[in-house]
Formats: sequence, structure tokens, C-alpha cells
Amino acid sequence: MSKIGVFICHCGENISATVDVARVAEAAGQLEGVAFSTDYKYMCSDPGQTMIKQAIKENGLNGVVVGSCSPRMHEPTFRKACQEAGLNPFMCEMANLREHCSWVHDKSEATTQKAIDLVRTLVEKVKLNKPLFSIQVPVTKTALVIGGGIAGIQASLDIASAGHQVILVEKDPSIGGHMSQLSETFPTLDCSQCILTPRMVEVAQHPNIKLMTYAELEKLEGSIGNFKATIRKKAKSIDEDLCNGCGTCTTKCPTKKIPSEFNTGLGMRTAIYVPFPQAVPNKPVIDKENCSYYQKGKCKVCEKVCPTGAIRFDQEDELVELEVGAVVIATGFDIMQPSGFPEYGYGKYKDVITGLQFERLASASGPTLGEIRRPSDGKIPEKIVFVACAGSRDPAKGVPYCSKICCMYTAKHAMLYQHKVHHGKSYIFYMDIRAAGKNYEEFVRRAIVEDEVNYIRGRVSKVYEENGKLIVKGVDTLLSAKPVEIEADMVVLASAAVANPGAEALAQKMHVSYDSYNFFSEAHPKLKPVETNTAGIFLAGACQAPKDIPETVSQASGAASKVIILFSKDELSRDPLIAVVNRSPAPVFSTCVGCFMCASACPYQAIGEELITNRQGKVIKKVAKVNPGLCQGCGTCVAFCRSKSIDIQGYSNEQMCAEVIALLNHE
Amino acid sequence: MSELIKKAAALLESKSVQVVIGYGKGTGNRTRTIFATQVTECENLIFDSRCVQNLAVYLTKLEIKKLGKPAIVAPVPVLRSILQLAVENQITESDLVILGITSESELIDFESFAAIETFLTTHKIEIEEKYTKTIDAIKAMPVAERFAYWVKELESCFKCYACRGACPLCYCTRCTVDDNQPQWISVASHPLGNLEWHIMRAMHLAGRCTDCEACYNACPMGIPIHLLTKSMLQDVADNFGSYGPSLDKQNTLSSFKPDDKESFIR
Amino acid sequence: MTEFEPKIIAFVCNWCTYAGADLTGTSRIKYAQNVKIIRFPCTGRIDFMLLLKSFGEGADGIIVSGCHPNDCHYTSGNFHARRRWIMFRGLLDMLGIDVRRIQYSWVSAAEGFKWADIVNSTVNTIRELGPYTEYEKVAGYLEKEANQ
Amino acid sequence: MQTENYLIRKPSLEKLFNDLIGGGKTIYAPKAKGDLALFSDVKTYSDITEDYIVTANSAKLVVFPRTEKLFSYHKSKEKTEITDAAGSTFPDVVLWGTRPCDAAAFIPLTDTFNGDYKDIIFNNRRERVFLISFSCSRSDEYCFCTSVNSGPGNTSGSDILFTKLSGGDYLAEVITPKGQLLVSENSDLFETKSEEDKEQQLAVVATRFNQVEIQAKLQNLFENPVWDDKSRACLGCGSCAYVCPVCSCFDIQDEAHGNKGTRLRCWDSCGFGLFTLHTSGHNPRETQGARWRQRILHKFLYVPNKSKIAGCVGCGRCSRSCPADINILDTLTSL
Repeated sequence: MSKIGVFICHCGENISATVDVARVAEAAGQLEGVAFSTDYKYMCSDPGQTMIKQAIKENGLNGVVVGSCSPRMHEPTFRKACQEAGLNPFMCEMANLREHCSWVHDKSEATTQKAIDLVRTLVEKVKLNKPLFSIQVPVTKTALVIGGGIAGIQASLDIASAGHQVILVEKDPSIGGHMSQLSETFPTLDCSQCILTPRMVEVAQHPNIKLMTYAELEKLEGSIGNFKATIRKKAKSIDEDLCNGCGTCTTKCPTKKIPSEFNTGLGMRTAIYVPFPQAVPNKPVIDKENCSYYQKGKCKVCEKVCPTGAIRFDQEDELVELEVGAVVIATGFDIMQPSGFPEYGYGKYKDVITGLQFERLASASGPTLGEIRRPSDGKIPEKIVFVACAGSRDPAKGVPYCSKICCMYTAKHAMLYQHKVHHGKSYIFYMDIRAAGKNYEEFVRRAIVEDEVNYIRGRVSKVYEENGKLIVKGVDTLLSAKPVEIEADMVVLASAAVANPGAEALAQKMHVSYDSYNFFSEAHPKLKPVETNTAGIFLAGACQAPKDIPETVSQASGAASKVIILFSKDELSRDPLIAVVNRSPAPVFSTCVGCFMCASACPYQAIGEELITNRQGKVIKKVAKVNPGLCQGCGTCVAFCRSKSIDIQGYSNEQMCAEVIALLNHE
Repeated sequence: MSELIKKAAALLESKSVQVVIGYGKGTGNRTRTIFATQVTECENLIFDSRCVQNLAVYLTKLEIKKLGKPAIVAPVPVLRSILQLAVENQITESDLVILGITSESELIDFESFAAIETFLTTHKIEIEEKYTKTIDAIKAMPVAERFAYWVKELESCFKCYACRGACPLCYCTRCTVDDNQPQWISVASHPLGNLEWHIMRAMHLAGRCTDCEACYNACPMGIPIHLLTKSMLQDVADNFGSYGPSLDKQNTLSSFKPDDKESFIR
Repeated sequence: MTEFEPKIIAFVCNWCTYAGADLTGTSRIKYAQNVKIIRFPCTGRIDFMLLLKSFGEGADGIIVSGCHPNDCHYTSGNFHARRRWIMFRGLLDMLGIDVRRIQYSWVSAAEGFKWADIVNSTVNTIRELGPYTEYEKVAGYLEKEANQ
Repeated sequence: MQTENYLIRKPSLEKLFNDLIGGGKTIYAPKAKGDLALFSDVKTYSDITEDYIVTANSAKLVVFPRTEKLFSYHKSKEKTEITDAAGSTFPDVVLWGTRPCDAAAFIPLTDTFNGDYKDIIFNNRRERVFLISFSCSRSDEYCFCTSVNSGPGNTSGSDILFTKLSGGDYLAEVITPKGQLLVSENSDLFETKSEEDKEQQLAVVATRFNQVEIQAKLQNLFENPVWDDKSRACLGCGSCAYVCPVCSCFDIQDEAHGNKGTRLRCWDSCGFGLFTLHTSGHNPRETQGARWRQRILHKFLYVPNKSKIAGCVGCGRCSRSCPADINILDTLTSL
């Protein structure tokens, strides 16, 4: 006999403003099997939860429906409350009266009626709920961190320092990421490499961190606590154990004119190369695409000069399978190539560069050794124009979002320029200055006041070359919308931060969701910013959205702490919402006829065989069997099963049918 | 015919099989299935154009399994069903002996299911033009008229489940129509119950049906239910390329291609 | 006479469309009350029999929605679902069950606007098609005709 | 009542039909559907076919529909309202074109529904049924009416029996007062006529077995290989029972839609495995052989033991419709 309690939440006024909550509670009270029904201002609050617990005890409720916000928000809250009152947590269901009703409809009779329908539907479902018990799964206490930028470095160090094994995978030959390319960092202007490289070394030396550079994730299977990752170790063409990093090969390599990725094309590198002097590991790789031997079959200079005989031309990509319990994605971001904005002349005029290129120019380790010189003729620019929002906040041609870091680094760039070219003049075209952050506004002020950077509020309409100068035409919208024209020597575009080109493919490999810009989606925008929708996979840094360094580091530590929490127990409790094959009385034993179409459809290879034997041990039937450790509860098998012999707990055939009937039949 | 009889008798004689499932003389001009367990009974085996019942249906029946290992007279439609049953793990090669037979009464040996598949590549399912025309004509009706047509056709269905009984692929221990937790579809024979039953039956055969027409032949009310499965076979071909059982390929519905095309999903 | 208010039931997956519909709510985008959602773990879980049941129970229209191809939380549930829908839709069409009454869609967790649009356009379509009287006549047979 | 004989001219049949329709009667008559003839609700005389030995479906559907509402209910938290179908108005039905075997089947069928419990709905329907039967001028290898106390010109069960005469007109034998009433209401259509040449018009149906002997044999045949042998090809469908004019097994089904619903009486068949399946999983009739035995024993032993007549009228429908060509005569004659 069902004794269901129905609790309708006002959610302050979020629900009660458009839904007549009292009437919903009253209508619910009229439903067969409902023993208790009420409404309250904040069901999720402490008194609200206490009310539920008391009602369960006083009325002997064996099922609860909370009509409030989305179950994606508070299902765990209310299930826990039920559990505390002695009711199996899976006897609690939620009717989504806020996101799916009060927030999307105006106040009306129909809105209240819909709320009643939703509650009735869940009441009918909960009547068929069965007490379920969590599944215990062992946890592999090794974390996989993908991406060796500052986010991945921080996460790896934190997890490793907590005593767990970390495998750090980086696609490039060295860790360091974008941060290693930066000159100084805002708002303190401390040298990026000075603060980063000790961390990189720490990673290399940490006993708990296994570093795999020049490697990428090939495949990820399994689930939280027990993933199986396949890593492709790209052939470096060297034996890392033998190589001592002397650098002879890189100096002797005859192919020297390859634009350096690290120097954003402003410098050159060889075919066998270490991306930058402080690289970790400081061992070269051969870029097969540009190596004479690989391309033309001749050369092998490096092999000849290598004192340790570490060159391996026959090395092939290697696939390594790893068992890991958690994954941190820290794959970072990329810079939008401003070629979509012909008006800025990027690509056409050598002296129109991106902000990241400017970082390399300003960097002491850069191609100009820190002197600001024009790429075209090496002259020191007298006048320099910075264009903020070159692609950001531009739904038409760029991206609609704010890239967040540009305001600050543009101010920094102008400042660095002023510090290095004392007589130079710098101009910044901007839309708004977004300098929210500790000491950020002060930093921008300093640029304006102390370093006399000229901020012009307005957009640049055209950049063209005339007599060796870059004519920047724009408008100053702050005072009188008057046109501005600047004869500049150099133009720096603060191009938008975008997702990595491989982000979408990676997301699909890992089955995590991503947004329309291909940034990875967090599980909850506020309360679960480092989790993904896939349990056991966490996010750190700019792969989720553009971020500056302190924010990236914070999130990386956050993700690390989530991993550490996961690893703090030997076993993991999993939701028991998994598929099961039915049992029926002998001589049938199960209505499953063993066609195993479910097994071929299962995305997780979670369905195997079970032999049913009689008392003499003779096999009488072969039926499907679900491995509870592998089943993720998608229910694809359930919809497949013609004889309805496999069902999913929590979304059972009976429950779903009851919902359909209840939803469509009302007085 | 004597070839078939000789071969069947030899199989029983040598105790290679315990029963031969084949066609024999029935009432009037009909044929019926015979289950020869004695050498002498093999004399009654016949094969001609009237032998259309799909004998593969007996391979999964409890009563027949009890008789022991069977040899089965298998014209092309039966071979297709055997292969599909193999795909669905209902039979294994060692479970039976296949007495393959062409429409010209030539015997063919099949050492393996794979050999059946090879043979069937030259005997592909083809939907006869008379059926494609009827299907096209039905599909050309305005939607309400089409619905009325089927409601009318299904009116005489009294749910004897002969269609289910005769189908070699309806081998479930418990049919979903008999599952009342939940009551998936109306058990009763009324317009809704009949419609739901035939939709369910057809959907459960989607991508599995081998077009033997046993369901239609079995229907005591002559309802053209085979048009539904034939129409679905066309849909399989149109959307997923090929149809017909295959050991390598998975069933149409338990497999997919990431680039399966659809234009109706927004 | 009051305007016909279609009864529309929506079968959606938990990870994309349900979340997308949550986003519609968080974004306060308005849509018609006619559509009510039932939550499934995955479109792969959505049995065609439930769609059939919905018409039998008096639905005028149905929305089925889940993750975009390649975005399935469970990798491939939606791919399986898509094949099933293709076959089911073909069968219903053959039977003269108006396939315009079932709207299939992919709505991601980020597509709050799209969800509202799917709901509103489906409501409009069903409003134009009117109540599903042909099916109701079949389904409500026992209510109306005395017997047989 | 003493049978009275009349003559009805061929054209008057149509007039009679139209008068009945005009009088508000529902008429079920054989209508062609493909190669079959089916008892169908017919409104136009020309829709009726004469080209049939027996129809594929049986006439029992007018008194024992394949699905019948027993009651409907409406639940609320306080009470449950029930509307009993027994109180509804049932249609006045004329069965036109029943064969003598069809008509004879109404006798055991009516017995079944009037045992310890008198079924109100059945009886209400039965009272409103008028049987206009037509004698058989043709038969086939499936027919065995003469072996079960009936025959191609047998009058039992019918209200009126028409026999087509050589000239194309019909002999009308009026068997019941209901029949007499119809004749008097349509006296212009009926002419007085004697019975003399009826027998010559009838099909010859050989006697295939002796029912009494069969009944006696069956007493001791419960354990016998014949049941498995004869039913080996059985596909476990219900077509034999569903086309049978005497089979009366039913299943009770509730169809619920939220808090309202109906309770239905639906045909069921002993051929189905589910028919006797216990909740425990045990099935006392585990194989088709056991089910086939039940079918034969019920018709030729249990029913005659109880009510003196067989539960079979020899129409042969079960054999004709069997997709596996399981022939009841085969079994009966091999006992």
C-alpha cells in the first residue's frame, strides 16, 4: 500500500509566483496513495528538509515526491534527507516545477494544471519505485592528467603530493603550455618562465608523476574509478633513456628554417628540436614532416653527431594502455587566427601581429631577446597600436563571448612597450575595460597614468600600409564619435581565445559534453565548475573557458582536490540505476531467450552470458547477464529487448509506463 | 524426391539425427510438416511448390527439441530463417543437419552457417513487384485514408497469434503482449489492441524479418500483415543499404553507423 | 468554443535535452504549457512501445529528444535510438499514423532556446493538425460503441 | 413446436433482408474477403456471398464477442463507481446465412453460459439473436457434421432454415415461435410449401466416426502417444479455438487508464501455453500435446459427460484454419 508524501516548494517566489502551489499540494493530496501533502517556502532549506523527515516518520511514508526545482539540482539533497529519515533514498523523486514549469510559463490556470500533472506523474512513478542500494566499485588510485600547461602541472603536482600516482600526458615535446610563452604576467609583471619553470622541473622530478610528452589520448573506456585509457606515444625518433640532452643534434641539424611554434613563427627551429631552452624534458624530438631523412631518405646528420647513439629513425608510435581512476582535462586554449578580419591586415602586413606574438617579442628568451622590434625590418616601433577585442565579443565574425584575459594583457603589453621604448607612443582601441580581479584595475590605471598609454574607446575600422607606416583608422566614441587616424609602426591584435582545434574530438572520445564553442562543459555552472557530466572526469583551466593564470591554477587545484577526494576511499559508491536481467520461476528461469542483441547494442560491453543449470549441473539455458561494474545505466538494452527481459532500475518499464499513463490521463 | 528420402533415411539410420523435419502430404491438396523419427517414415517426405510452411519455426520449439537432433528440409526461405536464428544465437551448427533444397528440388549440402550465407548471396530477398505496387499504392493514400484502410484490414483480427506461432523469429518464451507488468499493449482484440499488436509484431521483426510470409500464410483471417514487414524491409534497404541475415553484420537495430541519415530529426 | 489545447508528451534524455530544458527555465524563455516532459537516462532507453502507449492514452503529439549525434553521454544510445526511430517512423507512416505528430529532435544541454522553439513549433503543428480523433476513435472504441 | 414449411421466392430473400434492415435489425451475414467468407455486419444485400461452405469465422461472435466489456469503473480517493455492462441495451441481431452446424453450435454454447452461473450478458445477447440458416448443398473433406448428430439440413438451433431448391427458390422451414412470428410479420413473402425434395438438395457428408464410441474410448486415453503424435506440428496459436463456434473459454482483462478503466472478457484458447500457466512457473499442460488432448477431451468427453451433447458440431473450421494443417478428424479417426 503506497503512502506517498508530496512536498511542493515555493522556491521563494520562483515557483509560487506563477504556480498556485497550495492548489498543487491540495490536488496531490487527492491522489490515491498520497498520505501527506503540503507546500513550503524553501523545501531545500533546513526547516524544509526537517519537514520532509518529520512527515516520513509521522506518516510512515514509503515514497516521497518533491515538487520543486530540477532534479539535476537537488535530487541528491532530497534523497539524502529521505535517507536520514530512514527511507531508502531511491524512494524519492522530484517533479520539476521550476525549470520546466514556473520559469517557462506565465501565471495561469494552465501553468498550475501542468504542475499538478507533473506531480501526479511522479507520484505514479514513485509508487513503483523499489528500494535500491548503492553499488561498491573499487577505485584505481591513479589519475590521468591531459595537458601539461600550468593547469595540468598544478593539478598533477597537487594530486601527486597527496600521495597518488599521476600520469601527465602532453601532446607537445615539452610541458609548459602557453604560460611558458608569456613574457611577464599581469598584474605583478613577474617573469612567466621564472615562476613556471621550477614547477615544470618539479613535475619531472616528482616520484609520483609519470610524464608522457609527445603523447595523446587515443581512447577512454570504463567509468569513474576504473577507466582504461589508451595513450598514443608519438614516435620521437630518439631513445629517451640514452639521450642526455646535450643539444649537439639540434645545432648540427641542417634543416634550420622551420617556423618555431614556440616563438609563434617569429623565430626558426631545426627539424630535430627542443621547443625552448627550458623544456621539460629537455630532450629533442624529430619533426618527421620537416626532416630531410624522413622526407627524402637522406641526411641522418643527427645520428652521426649524437654522442650517445640515441637517434632511432625506425621508432614507431606506441599505444599504451593505462588503468586510471580519474581524469583531469587541462588541454588549454588556442588563439583565434585573426585572418577572418581582413580589415586589420593580419597576414598581409608583417607588422600586424597577435598578442601572443607580442609576448614572444617582449620575452627575454624570445627571438629578439626581449627587445620590441618589428618583424618586417627589425626596427623599434615608435608608435604602436593595440586592438582589443579582435574577435571577442563579435558574434558576427568572431566569437560572442569575452575572452577575459585580453584587457589585462593588452594593458600589460602597452606597459612593457613603454618600459622598453621610453619615447614610444602606445594606443589601445578598446570597447570596455574589464579589469575585475585583485589589483587588476590598479594595474590598468597604472598603464594609463604612469605609463601614459593612450586608451581610445572605439573600434578600428581599417589598417593599411602607406609609406612604410601602418595607418590605423578608427573612431573615438567616448566624446564625440570623431574619427581617429594613427600612423603606427606596429599593430597588435588581442585576438580571441578559442577552444583547441582538437577539443571536440577529445570530448567525443571521453564522452564529456562541450558547449557550442567546443569548450568543455562543467557539470554545473556554479556548484560544479570543475566536474564534467561524466563522473570521474574533471576540468582545469582554459579548456573550459578562457581564464587567466591565477584562475587556472585555482581551478586546477580544485580539480586535483576532487580527484584526491575520489581517491580518499578504497571503494566508490555508485548509483544502482543499472540494468538487470529478470528472473522467473522454473522451468523458465528468465524470460530472456539469449538472442544477445542487447549485448551487441551495449555501449559498455557490460552484458555477458550466464548459464542457468539444473540441480544436476546441466546447462538448461543461456541468458544475458549485466555486469554491474560496467553498466552505466543508459537503458539502450532495455528498449531493445523484445521480450522485456532486461529492465533498468529507477527507470523501469513499469515506472515509465505509469508515467505515460499518469501524464496523459487526468480529470 | 528419392534423393531426399534416401538422404533422410540415411541420417536416421546412422543415428546422425533423431528426427527429420520435412514436408508431407496434408489434408486435401495441402502439405503438412512431418517429423520422421523412423527410417520408414522418410517415405512420406515430399517436396514441391506447395511446400511453403517455414519449417525453421520448429527448431526453437520445446516439443521438437525434445525429439533430439533434427535434420531439416530447407528450401531458400527456411535457409534464411536458419541463418537469422544463428545470428540471434538460437541455434549452433552442431545442433542440426540442413537438408538444403532448391525450388527445382535439387539437394544442397551446407557444412556451416557461413556456407548458407554464401549461398544466399545469390538468392537475395526480393520483394515481388505485386507487393511493391500494393505498398506504393497504400503509401500513396492520404494519411487518414491509409489509417482507415489498416483499421479496416485489422478489424477481423481476433488475436489468435497464428502469425506469431508461425514465425520462426517469434521464439520468445514470453511474448511481450502477454506481459502485464506493465501492460504494454491492449491484450484484447479490439481496434486499438489489434493495431498495437501488429505494430509491435512488425517492429520486433524490424531488420530481422527474412520475408518468408509465414505470418500471412498462417493468418486464418487473411489479413495482409506481410505488407508491413515487407514495407519495413524496403525501409531497411533505403536507409541502411542491405537487408537479409548476415553472420558478420549485426542486426540492423542493434548496430548503427554514426552517419546514418535522417532528415526528420530537428 | 475554447481553443484546442493539444496534449503533448515529451520523452527526453537526462543529459542533453532535460538539461537543455532546464536551461530554458534558467534563461526564463517562455513556451507553451502543453508539453510535459518525462525524463529518461538516454534516448536509447526510449522504447517505441511507450510512444505507442502515448497515442493510446490520448496524446495528440509526441516529442522525442536527446543528445546530438556524437554527444551521447553513453556514447551511442542516440545512434541506436535514431535507427529505431527511422524504422518506427517508416512503419507508422505505412500504417497511416500521422508521423507529423511525433517530433524528433536533438537538443543539447546548451540549447535552451532550441528547446523552447521545438516545444512551440510542435504545439503549433499539432494545433494545426487538430486533435488526433482518428486514433482516439480506435483507442476509445470500448467507451463509445457498446461492444464487440 | 412443429416445424412448418413454406416457400420463399428468390427475389423475396432480398426483400426480407431489406425489411429486417429497415426494421432496425443488425444483420451478420457471410461477406467475401479475398478467398474467405466472413460473418460481417452487412447493410446491403448484395454484399452477401453465397459462395462458401462455412465462413472462416464463427457466428458465436454475436453472442460471445471476442472482446466484451463487463463493466467500466471510475476510481477516486473516496469511492469507486462501477457501470455494469449487463444493464446496457444490446442490439437485435439477425444471423443470416448460418449453416446448420453453426446453428447447432448455439446449443452447447448456450449451455456453457448457463451452468451454475447464468451469464446475464450472454443471455441478453442470445435472446436478441434470430438465426436464418441456409442448408448445405456443398461440403468438403473437413466437414463431419453427420458424425456429431447434425447434418447439412439439420434444423436444430435455427429459427428458420432455408434450403435452396432446384428452381432457385427456397424451402423455408420455420422451427421456432420466433421464426413463426417473422413469417407472420412478412406473410406476403412466404408461400405454403411441403418439404418433399429437401434431401436431394443437400450435400452428402459421410459419417466419419461414432461419437458414442469415441466418448467411450477417450475415458482411457489420457496417457497416450497419440496426443503428441498428432499435435507435433502445432504452432501453439489459438486459431482453432477462435474459429470454433462452440469454444467458449475466455480471459478477464482489465484495461486501466489512470483512475478509470474497463473490465473485459476476451476469448482465450487452450492452445496457448499461457492458458494454464501458474504463477509458480508450473504448467500442468506443459506441451502442445497436453493442450491438444485437452481440446479433444473437452469436446468429446467432458462436455458430453455433462450435457449429453458433444462440444463439437463438425463444421471443420479448426482444421481448415490451422496453419500447420492439424486435422481434428485425423486425430478422432486414429483413436
